[in-house]
Amino acid sequence: MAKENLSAEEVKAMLLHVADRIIEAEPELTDADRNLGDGDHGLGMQRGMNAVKEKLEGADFESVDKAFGAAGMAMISSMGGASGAIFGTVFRSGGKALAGKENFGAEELAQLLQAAVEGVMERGGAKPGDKTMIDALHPAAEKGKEVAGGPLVEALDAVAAAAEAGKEASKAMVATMGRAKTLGERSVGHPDAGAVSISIILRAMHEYVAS
Amino acid sequence: MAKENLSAEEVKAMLLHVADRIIEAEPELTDADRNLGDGDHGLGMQRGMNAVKEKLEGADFESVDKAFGAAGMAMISSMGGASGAIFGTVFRSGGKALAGKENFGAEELAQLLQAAVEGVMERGGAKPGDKTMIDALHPAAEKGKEVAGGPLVEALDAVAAAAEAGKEASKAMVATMGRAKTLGERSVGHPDAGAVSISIILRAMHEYVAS
Amino acid sequence: MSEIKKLVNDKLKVADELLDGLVEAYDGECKRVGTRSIVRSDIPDGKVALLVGGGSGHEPIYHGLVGRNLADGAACGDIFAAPSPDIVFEATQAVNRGNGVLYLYGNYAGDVMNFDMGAELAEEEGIDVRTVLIWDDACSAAPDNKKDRRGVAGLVPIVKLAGAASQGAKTLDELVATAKKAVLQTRSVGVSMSPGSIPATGNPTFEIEEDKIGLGMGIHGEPGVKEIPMTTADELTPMMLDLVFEDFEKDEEVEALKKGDEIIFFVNSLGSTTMMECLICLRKAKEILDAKGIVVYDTIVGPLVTCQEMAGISFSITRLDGELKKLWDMPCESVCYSKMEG
Amino acid sequence: MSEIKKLVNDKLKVADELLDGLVEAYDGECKRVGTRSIVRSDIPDGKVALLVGGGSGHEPIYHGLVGRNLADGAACGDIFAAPSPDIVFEATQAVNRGNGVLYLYGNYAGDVMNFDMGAELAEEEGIDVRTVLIWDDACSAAPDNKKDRRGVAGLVPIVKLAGAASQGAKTLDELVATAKKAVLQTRSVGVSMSPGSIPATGNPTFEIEEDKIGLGMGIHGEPGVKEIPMTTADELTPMMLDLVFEDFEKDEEVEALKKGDEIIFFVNSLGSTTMMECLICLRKAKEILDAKGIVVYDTIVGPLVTCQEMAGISFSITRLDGELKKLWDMPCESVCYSKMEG
Ligand SMILES: Nc1ncnc2c1ncn2[C@@H]1O[C@H](COP(=O)(O)OP(=O)(O)O)[C@@H](O)[C@H]1O
Ligand SMILES: Nc1ncnc2c1ncn2[C@@H]1O[C@H](COP(=O)(O)OP(=O)(O)O)[C@@H](O)[C@H]1O
Ligand SMILES: [Mg+2]
Ligand SMILES: [Mg+2]
Ligand SMILES: [Mg+2]
Ligand SMILES: [Mg+2]
Repeated sequence: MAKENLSAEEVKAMLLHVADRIIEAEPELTDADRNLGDGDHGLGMQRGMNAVKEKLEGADFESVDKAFGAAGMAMISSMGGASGAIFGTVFRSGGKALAGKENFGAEELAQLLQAAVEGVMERGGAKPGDKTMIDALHPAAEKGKEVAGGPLVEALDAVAAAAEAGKEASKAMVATMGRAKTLGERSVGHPDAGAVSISIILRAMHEYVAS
Repeated sequence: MAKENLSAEEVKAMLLHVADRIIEAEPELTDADRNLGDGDHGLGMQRGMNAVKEKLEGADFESVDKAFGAAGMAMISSMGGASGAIFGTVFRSGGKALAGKENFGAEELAQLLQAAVEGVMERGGAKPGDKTMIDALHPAAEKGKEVAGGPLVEALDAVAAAAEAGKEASKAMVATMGRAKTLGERSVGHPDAGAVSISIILRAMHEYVAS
Repeated sequence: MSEIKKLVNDKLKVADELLDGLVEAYDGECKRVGTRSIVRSDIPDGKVALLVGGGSGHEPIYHGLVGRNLADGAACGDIFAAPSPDIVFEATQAVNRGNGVLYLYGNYAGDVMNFDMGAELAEEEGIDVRTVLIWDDACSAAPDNKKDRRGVAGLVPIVKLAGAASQGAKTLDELVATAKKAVLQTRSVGVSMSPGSIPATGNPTFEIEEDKIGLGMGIHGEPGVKEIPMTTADELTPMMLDLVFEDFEKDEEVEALKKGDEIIFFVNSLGSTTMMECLICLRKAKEILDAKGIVVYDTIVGPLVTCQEMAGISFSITRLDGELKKLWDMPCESVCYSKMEG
Repeated sequence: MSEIKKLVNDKLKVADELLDGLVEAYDGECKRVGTRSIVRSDIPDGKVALLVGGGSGHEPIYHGLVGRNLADGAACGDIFAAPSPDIVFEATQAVNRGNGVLYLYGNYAGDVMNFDMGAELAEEEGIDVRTVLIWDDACSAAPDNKKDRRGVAGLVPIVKLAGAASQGAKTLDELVATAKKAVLQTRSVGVSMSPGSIPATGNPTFEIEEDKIGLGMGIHGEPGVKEIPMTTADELTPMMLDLVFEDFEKDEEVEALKKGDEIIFFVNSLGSTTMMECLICLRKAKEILDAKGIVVYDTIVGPLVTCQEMAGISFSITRLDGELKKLWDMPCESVCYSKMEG
């Protein structure tokens, strides 16, 4: 039976599952960044998620926001680069919006995603359409609001699907931010690597809750 | 009828003919140096011989040594590098041995070549067998002594042939001096570029006297 | 093209190992601190501190600009990646002498995000931090859109001037003002002929056709104004200088370059472009500057802002006023750039 | 490999055009004289003069070592070719201040012949000339056969020391003695991974297999001790250093390097080898030197003795005594190498 209203301990377990999935996906992410960027996104995310695992395993969190925050800080510190700041901010800003909460349900998911997308846009200055991870994260956050009243497992399935659709849509976009800027028009036809990461992260969250 | 006992004016004309022949041979010399060295011998000799022409044309020489000396200085000044010093020395040292002479015959040819080979060996420290122009110049000088009693045209034909044979023999040698050092064993199979130049110079001298 | 033979060990540790080597190059004058920072060993109490930094792989900058009368420290990222906020914070703590810290670095999204987060951490510890961004690349955005401009080779004269200013600055504000002036008076234009390679993968940093030059390209291969056919030094030099002159003209924040102006002129090689080529371009550039009556107060030439073995060149011009001239005269020493007094 | 894109004009005039650029880089401190020489503008009367030189194409040396407290002039040949005797003579006349001129240059046949002829011309004019040859390349001949040894990157510390000595030298003999000591105490070992190209033709300067390193190769690609498989920085560095140590040991004219010896350590890039790689090798080298108790008094690192875009690296060690250490401390400034006092 699917999990509902995750405890801080379960959020931690979910994040560890996310970490494993991203680590496994290294070749796919490397590939995606090779098409558009400098090919280091897979290695960077892998480094970040290994740091997340190191930080979370064996730790206790009194509320769900602390678990998200710790994951975000682990990524920021270990990854460096634009993507460390960006992906760390997803969890750090997202976590802050849930300050003190002891459970994580569909309502919290919506808050997390909304705060994450706002945090990333403020930190990095990109907006939807710039061919960044925002093009997966923003539709996920929009979808999150729609499904905030239902069960968590359904909400996660829906936001993951929205992210995946956003990732697909990013193929047609021209890169304007970050390293992919190097390619300009030539970036068309490939999805943004960060958007691939967001899709994998949300899908992994869904897997954990569904299992 | 072949020329004999050249005047200073005729020596000058002979050197101008030599210059034209070397200038014409630039591609051949470039090629020879490309096989073993850095491929600049043709351009260097061309530059040197253009300087010889500039210096000799319109000049008057009171004795034959002055014409050879002027040619040698023109090469030394304009060429630089090892080959400027070496080829300039051929004419400069060779010329010195004829100090004050008003005619150039087979006897003087022998003296010129002997002084040239000594001068080059002293200046550059190479000896026969090192795969340099000495491997053409030294046999020519030896032959010169043998034919010093005969007519100039025959002597020049003989020394040019000796130089050509020396150039051929240089193919089998391993380079130890100069830039060709870079190749070591790999230098075997090609003639030394400087030996090619010496052969052309002596053959051109013969042509002038025979014409 | 076959993979370039590089003398490295673990390809994923090059940024750390090169920093260890850099510290050795300073013979005790600098030390490594925290995750990946280098700081001077003898920063005097009360000094207004100057911190630089950015991605590694562009050696000898930025970390090679830590030195005598130059930067006090550098926060170093991995290859072509910004340092994490932790690294920035550790470096900030290490250079701080109680009178504030200026962050002076190139305007790249990743660097700005991470330095900003580092500053937030530092400010939580009561350290006064200010940031001046370097955005000298005239070809990276219009003059009225400086937030989108990249920082390229002009960072060398800028850090040299700020380093000199930091020796005597009484307050952080004073140093900020001088650094801003140096940035405002500095413009660069670069070109690229062929890419460097990414140490971790061996892949080229960008692609360019055999017979093309990327005019105005950035130091990672970011696109410039256009691709032009490969040409001679004497044809290219005026094209590049014109872009610099134009930018000074169009920018409303700064005066056009005019007769009698005194400048620092910097010819930078992006890596494998030879000193020979730099000097041949310098010869032509000087002719053009002379014709305009622009006075070169000092010339810098060499591969100081590189992107591995990238082939390319850039010109940077920094206009000096009386204050900046005095600062320029101060001697300095570092792995990247050194000069005697005067 | 497709032809390298180089920013030049007439391929046959690069040596002249780069020298014009070099003169510009000195902002009036140096001038061009004669056919192809560069000399300082303000050599004091009575100074014992220091003249360096050799083929062009290795920028920033030799001509980039003309400077403050460095060489007074350089006689420059065409690309990879010795300067003609006229050029040497013209440079000699231009630097001569009546107290003699030291020729200090690398031991190559072409250079020796032409500088010797230049000296003959100078002596005919009553100028006192002495020659000290640089032969630091340990892999070019046995230690008892120095006349066959090549001069490579060790020339930088040697010219730096001789330049400093020339400022205070009372007689040419005094300067000769110091220069000879600097040469005697300097050894280098280089490796090469890939060739540079000849500007006039675009041809590579030598050939080497894809997966090989030429151990002990000269700066034009002259063969060294052997070709070894491509390896890591940490494997190669001790191999190279061992060759240097061995040479100090085997050479009867000089003592073996031992604990407590103070040295200048110079990591040179031959051109396109990055600063990153130089620093990674330096890191390992320092570890080895530390373990032996050899004290690095000062470190130099960078592409100072190049052969166009050749890939390769060399280590040079100069052992200092009290006199040389004092000379080292003197500040200096040039396009090739600058340092502050101390
Ligand atoms: N300003 C930004 N806003 C949002 N996402 C960004 C921004 N800059 C970069 N990214 C994301 O980071 C990804 C690249 O990450 P990565 O390859 O790890 O870093 P880098 O670009 O430094 O090599 C891009 O695919 C994009 O999704
Ligand atoms: N020491 C020497 N003695 C005699 N000849 C020499 C010596 N060094 C070089 N040469 C001659 O010079 C030729 C090379 O000339 P060139 O290519 O013009 O000069 P470089 O070797 O400087 O490129 C060689 O083929 C050789 O014959
Ligand atoms: Mg990337
Ligand atoms: Mg040659
Ligand atoms: Mg990257
Ligand atoms: Mg040559």
